[in-house]
Amino acid sequence: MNEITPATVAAHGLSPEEYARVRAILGRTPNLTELGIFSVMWSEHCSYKSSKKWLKLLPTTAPWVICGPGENAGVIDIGDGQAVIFKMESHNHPSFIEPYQGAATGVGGILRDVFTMGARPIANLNSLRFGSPDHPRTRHLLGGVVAGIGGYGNCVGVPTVGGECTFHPAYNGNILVNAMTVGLADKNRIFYSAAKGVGLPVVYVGSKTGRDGIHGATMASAEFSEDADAKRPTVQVGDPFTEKLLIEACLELMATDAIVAIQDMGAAGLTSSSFEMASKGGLGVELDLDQVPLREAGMTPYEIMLSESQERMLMIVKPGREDMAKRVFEKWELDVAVIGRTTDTGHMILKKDGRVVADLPIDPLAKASPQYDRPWRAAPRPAVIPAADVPQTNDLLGALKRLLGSPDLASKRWIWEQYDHMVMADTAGRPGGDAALVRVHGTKKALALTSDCTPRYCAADPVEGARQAVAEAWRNITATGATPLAVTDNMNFGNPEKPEIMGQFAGCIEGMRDACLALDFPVVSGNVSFYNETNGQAILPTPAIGAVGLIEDVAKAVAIAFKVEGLTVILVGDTKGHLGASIYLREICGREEGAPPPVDLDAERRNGDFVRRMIREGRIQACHDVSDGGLLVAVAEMALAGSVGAEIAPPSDEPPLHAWLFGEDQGRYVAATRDAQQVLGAAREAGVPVHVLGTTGGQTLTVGGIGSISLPELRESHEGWLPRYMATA
Amino acid sequence: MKAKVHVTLKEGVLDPQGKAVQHALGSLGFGGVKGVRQGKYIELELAEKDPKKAKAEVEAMCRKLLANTVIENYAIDIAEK
Amino acid sequence: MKAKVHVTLKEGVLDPQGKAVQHALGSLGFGGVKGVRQGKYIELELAEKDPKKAKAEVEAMCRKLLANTVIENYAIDIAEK
Amino acid sequence: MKSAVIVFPGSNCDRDVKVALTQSTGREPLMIWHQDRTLPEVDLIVLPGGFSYGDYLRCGAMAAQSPVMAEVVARANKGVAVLGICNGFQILTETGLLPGVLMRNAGLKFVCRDVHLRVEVTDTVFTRNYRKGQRIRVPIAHNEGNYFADEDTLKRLEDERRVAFRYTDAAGNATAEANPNGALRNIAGILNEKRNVLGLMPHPERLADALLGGTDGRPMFEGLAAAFA
Ligand SMILES: Nc1ncnc2c1ncn2[C@@H]1O[C@H](COP(=O)(O)OP(=O)(O)O)[C@@H](O)[C@H]1O
Ligand SMILES: [Mg+2]
Repeated sequence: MNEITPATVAAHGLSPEEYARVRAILGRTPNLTELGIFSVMWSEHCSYKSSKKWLKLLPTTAPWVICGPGENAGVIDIGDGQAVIFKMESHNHPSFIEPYQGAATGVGGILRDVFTMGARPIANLNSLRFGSPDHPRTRHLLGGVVAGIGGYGNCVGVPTVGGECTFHPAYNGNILVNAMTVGLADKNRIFYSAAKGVGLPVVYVGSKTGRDGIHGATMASAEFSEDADAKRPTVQVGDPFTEKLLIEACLELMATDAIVAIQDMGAAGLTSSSFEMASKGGLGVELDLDQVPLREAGMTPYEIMLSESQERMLMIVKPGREDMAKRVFEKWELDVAVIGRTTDTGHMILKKDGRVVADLPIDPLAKASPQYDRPWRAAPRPAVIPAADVPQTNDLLGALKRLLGSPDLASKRWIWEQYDHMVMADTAGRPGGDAALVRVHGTKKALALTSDCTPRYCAADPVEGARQAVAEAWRNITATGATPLAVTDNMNFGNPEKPEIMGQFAGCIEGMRDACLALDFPVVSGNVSFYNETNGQAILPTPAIGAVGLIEDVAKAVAIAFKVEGLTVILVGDTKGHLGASIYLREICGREEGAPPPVDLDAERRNGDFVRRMIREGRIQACHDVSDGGLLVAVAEMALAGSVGAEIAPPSDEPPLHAWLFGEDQGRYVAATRDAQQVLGAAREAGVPVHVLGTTGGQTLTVGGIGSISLPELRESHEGWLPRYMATA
Repeated sequence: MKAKVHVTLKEGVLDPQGKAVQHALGSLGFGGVKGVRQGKYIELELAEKDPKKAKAEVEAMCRKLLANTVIENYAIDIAEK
Repeated sequence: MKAKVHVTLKEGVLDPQGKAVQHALGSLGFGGVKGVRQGKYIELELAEKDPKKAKAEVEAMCRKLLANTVIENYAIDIAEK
Repeated sequence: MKSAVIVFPGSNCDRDVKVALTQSTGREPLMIWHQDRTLPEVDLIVLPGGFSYGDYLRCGAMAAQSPVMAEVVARANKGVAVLGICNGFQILTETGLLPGVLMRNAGLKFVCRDVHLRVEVTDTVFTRNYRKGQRIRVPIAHNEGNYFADEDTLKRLEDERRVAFRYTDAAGNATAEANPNGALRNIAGILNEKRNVLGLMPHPERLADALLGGTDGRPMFEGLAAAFA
């Protein structure tokens, strides 16, 4: 198959126009190795050819942003000479094919993106979407993905502190596994990927190269069909033990002055890593493929360049520092080899057995990578559903119990207990609350970490839904008392060649832009995953938002739990009773429709800034934002978290009771305070709406005029669903 | 009937365990050890008396549960006792 | 030489994994499965050419590392290739 | 107190225990790489938690063969205090310093959560700052913590009062529901005959700081510090 036929070109995911461009750049026909390199470099996954134009619209700067999108991960300043480096990345397709290894290698990949920049990884999060719980594969996929994330993260010794996990039939044939890593670095010791200097050694470290995952990047850029099974051999196996050694070895070498540039081998392995380093530095590179440590005999240049074997890194080191690098990596019992050097030719030259097997001009290849302005069409905005048009059940507490035990709202304890969320001994806020809190080692400071998205809102209205996703992440951080700082995203969508999918994408970008600007919440890194479709059925648009905040004194942070009796329970923010696209409408009325709740970004900011200030002043003892399921669900979660009940009184008039209890209006928080008068006074001054709901105490949740339900009964429903579901084969 | 099942990684699939064991054997002074691969060995007793049917049944078990056919092969031995 | 090593749990030692597999097989509709035990199967290649010596070498590996003789038995097969 | 923490490839609670020791004793432990064949004179040797060699083959099996372990065994036999936490416990059983094995959790899942423990004995350097029968809360995080030993061994452990900690419910009862991993007799930690070697699955070093949600692990480190003051 060494002859390049139109079928070979198509099998590499290149369109005839793209292939014509390849030939024009080279002035000749490429050989198979060269074609393979073009195909991965120009794949959607590596080139962002459908999304680049839109991503430019996102705000990416702020005084605390050290490095925005474009590097392996985003970097922000957290003061005292320290920086936080973080990013989120998808491993959707591999996880659907082999959930354990797919998810595990997803975690491994995102860890490398972060420590390649000089950071010690200190926390992982994951954002998961599965198909309907009734779908025959869901249980297997969920079990495998969670075990894989745990298997990898636990072994490398990085705590997995948070995430999200929801279900919808639109993900039946295309689950989403988005993993996020947060790392900590010295501000003046951050490593970038641009090669600098001619004649410098290119050093390969980590595991040997095998025939794993060849074509992974093109696979991630192609739609699924029923024959997904046929693609199985591309599955990669993760080796977290080697990753752990790689982290320690890289950090050890990074403490010296040996490294000029470093880049992990992710999708498209040796190809994209060497290419990117050379291209960013405006250099050429010459590699001797005979020097690459191989796991299998007889590997071709094509296979070596396209392998996606895990746990490998590529570095450019200072002249004469090869031995130092070797010493460090040999101490950690890792493979290390000098496989080439930088040149001033602007070409990538690959040699094997003394012959040149590929010769590609780097700049033209990188610069001429196709960019598309794909046609898009915005979906019509759905009508707003008035609360009065949504039936009120006559068993409101029964409805609460059902909502708390519904797949999306049920406790995800079964998941996070399989993750070591405490290793490194800095987890001050464990999973189960709004944002996790991870102390900055050796200081009083802590990072607040969260990941959020409500795809049903985004499906109903991409702009509003994306505003909501950003606002919810901001709110989750705020609810702990931390200041939200920056965002990473993972844009999961269907086939961008369809105008309605591009419309969803464009809408979500617009919404994110609005919210990030209004909340001073820049996007510093991210990932786009298109082609999440099976047999033409696309997933819900899912722009997952991962976010980082900072609190100067972790002792001042609060959690969601009602821990003490006799506190006043208050609600911050306005309640109109928006039931469109709500969980109540779906779970109780069986309807999935209507406009999502609008996000008033000014109110969002005002309310959040007020809540944060009250927490910092020690006036609030517990706080939880109101999101999915509405007010009563939020109060119930706080009661369950601390095993202290509450009694709340509904308002006498508007809105209708079910809308007040279960409406999903945005920009709201429930808080418990022992200084109610001061908080109410401060709210009046700040122009923030605050209502007294009631008081904490007892072992029941009581809604005045309706009745009571015991905490054990609610807990059984909330905590019981997922373990019960997973226990049935 | 008794069934013995060997589940092994497909060729070319990375075996982190085998790799680590090989390395450890080397440091323990067992030189010259190569190609270490670690698999699973499962024994089970079946109510089924017919060897053919027993084998078919175990095949189904392998595909459904015992082996991860994406990355693993399996081999089945059926014995009288 | 090639060595094949089976490491199995001694009788009387509880096997949580085997038990769970048996349970899972039951709920998948495979009735009548009993006595499921899960062990390890390790393959290795040796530089040693003499079968006797090879076996002795692998014995030593088993005692030192591959098996925990408090709870596990091992069995060694030596083959030409 | 002079202490040493052994670092294996794949250890990942080495820093955590270092912090806990430093906080409660005011003195930093020495960090010893597994390839070292000599050990400085110390009062306490700690084998930390983590995934030495990835937990591949059997947890602790490869670490038990590390060069430094021969010296650790020799010191233990001379009476030096040795504490194995989680993976460290697994390594201790693999070296034979402690009897029995830690098998896969009965639920076949990794479990990370706080558990309640009952302190069974206080006549050791590790537990002297607890009260006998005291109920403490400490996190676990493991996949292989299911303690197994034959009947004779179990009987000896009980007769010689070598079970140091048992999993219990909040009220201090060692029930089946309170057992997170299927360990025989709810055993969470055991001692050697001379009572100078302790292995336990829970992580006292993770709950030795109020900001992390509790301090029940602290008396272990303070007790050790006092014993060797
Ligand atoms: N896949 C997961 N991994 C880890 N933690 C999770 C996962 N899914 C949910 N959680 C945790 O469960 C809690 C509730 O999640 P969620 O309902 O998404 O919170 P919120 O509505 O505040 O965003 C959070 O602490 C979250 O981190
Ligand atoms: Mg929240």
